[in-house]
Amino acid sequence: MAWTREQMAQRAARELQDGFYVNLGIGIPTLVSNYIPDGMEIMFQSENGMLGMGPFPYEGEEDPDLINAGKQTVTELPTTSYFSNSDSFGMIRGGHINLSILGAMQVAQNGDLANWMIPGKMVKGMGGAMDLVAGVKKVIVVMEHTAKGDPKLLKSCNLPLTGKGVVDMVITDMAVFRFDKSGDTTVMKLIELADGVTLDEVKSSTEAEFETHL
Amino acid sequence: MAWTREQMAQRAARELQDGFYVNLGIGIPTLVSNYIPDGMEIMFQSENGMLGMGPFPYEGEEDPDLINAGKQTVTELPTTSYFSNSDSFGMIRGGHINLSILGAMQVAQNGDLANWMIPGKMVKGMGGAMDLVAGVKKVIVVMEHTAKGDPKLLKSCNLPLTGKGVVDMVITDMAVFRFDKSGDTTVMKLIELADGVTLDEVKSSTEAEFETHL
Amino acid sequence: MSDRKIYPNAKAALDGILKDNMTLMSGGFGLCGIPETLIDAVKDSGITGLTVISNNAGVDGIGLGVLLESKQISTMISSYVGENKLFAEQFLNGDLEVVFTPQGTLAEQIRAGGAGIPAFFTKTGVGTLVAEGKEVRNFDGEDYVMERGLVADVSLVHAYMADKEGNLVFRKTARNFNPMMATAGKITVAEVEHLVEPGEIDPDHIIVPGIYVQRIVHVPNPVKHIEKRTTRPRN
Amino acid sequence: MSDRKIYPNAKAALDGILKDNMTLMSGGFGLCGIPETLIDAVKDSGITGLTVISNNAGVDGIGLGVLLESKQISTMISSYVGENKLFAEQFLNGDLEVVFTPQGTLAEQIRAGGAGIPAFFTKTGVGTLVAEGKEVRNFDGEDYVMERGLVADVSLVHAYMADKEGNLVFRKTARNFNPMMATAGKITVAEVEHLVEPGEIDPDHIIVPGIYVQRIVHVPNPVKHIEKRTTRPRN
Repeated sequence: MAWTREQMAQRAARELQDGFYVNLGIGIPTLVSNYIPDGMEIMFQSENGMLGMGPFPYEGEEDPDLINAGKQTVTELPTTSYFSNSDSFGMIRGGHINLSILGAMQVAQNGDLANWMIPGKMVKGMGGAMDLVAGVKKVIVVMEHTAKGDPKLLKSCNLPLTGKGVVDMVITDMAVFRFDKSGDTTVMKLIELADGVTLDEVKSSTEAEFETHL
Repeated sequence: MAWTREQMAQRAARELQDGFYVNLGIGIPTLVSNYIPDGMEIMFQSENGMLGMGPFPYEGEEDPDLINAGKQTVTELPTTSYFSNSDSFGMIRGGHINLSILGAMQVAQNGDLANWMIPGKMVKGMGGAMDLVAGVKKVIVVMEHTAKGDPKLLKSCNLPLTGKGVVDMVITDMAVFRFDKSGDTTVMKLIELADGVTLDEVKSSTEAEFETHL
Repeated sequence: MSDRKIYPNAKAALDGILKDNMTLMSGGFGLCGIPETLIDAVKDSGITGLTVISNNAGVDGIGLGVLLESKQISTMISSYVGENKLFAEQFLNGDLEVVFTPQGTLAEQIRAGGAGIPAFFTKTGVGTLVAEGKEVRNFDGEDYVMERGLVADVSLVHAYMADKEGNLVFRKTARNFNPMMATAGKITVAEVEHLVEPGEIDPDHIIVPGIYVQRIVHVPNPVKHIEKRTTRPRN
Repeated sequence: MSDRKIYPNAKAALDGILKDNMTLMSGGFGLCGIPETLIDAVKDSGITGLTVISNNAGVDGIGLGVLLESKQISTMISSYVGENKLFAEQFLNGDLEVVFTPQGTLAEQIRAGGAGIPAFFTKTGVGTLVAEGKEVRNFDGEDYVMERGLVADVSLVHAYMADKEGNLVFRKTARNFNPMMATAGKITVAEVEHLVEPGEIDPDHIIVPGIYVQRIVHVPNPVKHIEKRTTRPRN
């Protein structure tokens, strides 16, 4: 009785606004592109050097020179432009992307985000995640509420951080939280419950302290 | 009984090497492009965003979108590329240009150069000169030996500097000097006299202290 | 593709985004690639106290020269302003403040501002007036001066062609400062000689992606000025 | 135009410029736009102790994966190396040092190295492991970490087309890290799919001017690998 991956993506898509430039992480965030509201123009950026990313190609039309940041084959649109990685991250770091939607291992009540490294296990690297959370105007995390029953929304992250105080919203299978920043303080607010999920269920699955604004 | 402007440019052209990328300042330095030795390939950079600069256009073929750093109409060559000013000065500051030939108001025996400003008079600005002298591998100054009889090669510059210790060679109408740097010390060496000019004449027209290596 | 970014004329393209004492960037090098139509519309708006970031200041009666004439500019950040007589007069009698900046440093400051780099080090200007009051630091045995990134409230640029998404291309040396300035304006307004549908420009040839361009005005067949007409004889 | 920059094959193009313990930059993102022919020639050279700056490390048996297999690399400076099993093994048993760098910081470090910028500030990584031991400074109320520019003894890049002057163009997302790396190598070697005469590429479309390219090898019809073949059904 919680949201499916598709429903989480659908909920995230409600944060889109007409004309937005958006960067989607791999996994559930990728699904958001299936739920763009009718009549809305959204441009997707891929940090390896592409703005205006189209859908996967038809079989047989894959182009090895045309991939997204997840190394998947994609296609071009009439609005597409290509650029170097340094230009791409100038765009990201310079605050020109409206929205980044990405996954996480842990989020803390102060907006800290951890999603790149588990010490002692193999480390793959942070890729572009640290730049995205530091530079993009609004950062939405879409993730399962718990991992094997353990809360992922914590008082403070115990994994190495991807960014400090960078999260603006978290969408899980159980609920939606907003992180309101004023000055140096951040308040985590529960603003929505998934269909059929109760406040008590959210509370018992969440270590982070949050205000309830339903 | 000294070198003409054309002869000074000719002498400067002897410093060219095959395959060099060169930036020429306005005035006498511009004339250097008339004396490229036969069979030598030289590419001229214009700091407003062009590499591979061609000669002035034929009358009637001027293109307002195609000018050099002196705002003069020029032409394109088969090797030409265009780029932005930031890319152009990345090229200059990054040490990719082999040679910069430019004019000067004053040069000091330690290689200091002043060529952009006379306090109390109207100031036009330094343009790209400070970047060129700081970034280009070899800097050659081509100038008259004196200004209204006053030496321009000084113990130290009294005009505001364009760059500190940046000059590698000075070619005047009377002589050629090399600036040898080792560690923190620079030695100014007279290495050539212009046709019909004597060492005594050079000495009496030069305030800077120099060694003679003729 | 909607026409959301397209404005019918320069006045409309600047409507609601101009105010006194704002910072403007203006593209171009000399009179080459300047957003002349937009500059004229700034003049007509009557706003004053402008800080203008531009490599040059136009000439008397053309480009930024018209905003000097109308005394709408209080500060210029430029590398070279030698071609403008009014400029000299206003500068010498103190009506105009000028921050002289080496051309490469200026270009890099604008590029940095657009790319989220608040400061960087360069060897340009070390030991000169330009470095006074700034941090100088030694890296690997050489001294460098720290320079700050620059941004603007509004950037005005001139492009050869745009599609309706705002993807821009430039022609020859009219590119100059326009691409970086497009990235460094909180709002960027582009005047373009040719306006086409998305897909008409090869995406490998686009110099400025449309994300940087908020407003577009089509200015077909603009008058282009030549500052120094130099030619060679046909033998 | 002479053929001075043209070499008959990858081995010849690398002749005399490779040595043990040198720093190499290698373009590409994943397996897209990698200088695979040049990497294979580095393998054949047998040099060891390499520091390699590259966003990724290839996959087992392809690209930089072959230099990991042959244990020629001692240090990688990369943002993401997840696709390579050998990598994991060598990293965990200490044979390989890895400097993990955020992708945007890495791209900017390379661009800075080529452009004569020894250091710059970025907000990426502030408050994380990446900022440890580095200067953090507040500009206008926000914290930034100082990062250094990067250069290489030799840069290896892949381009779609070059003219004989070394002017380069790239195709779609195969551009990625190649342009900046071309500027940051003391010597840059480009493998190119198409080699043409000067003048055949529109000078407004050139991405890397030839000044940055010292050696060119023509590699027609290279095998291009797809890491993750994703498709959609035709309705």
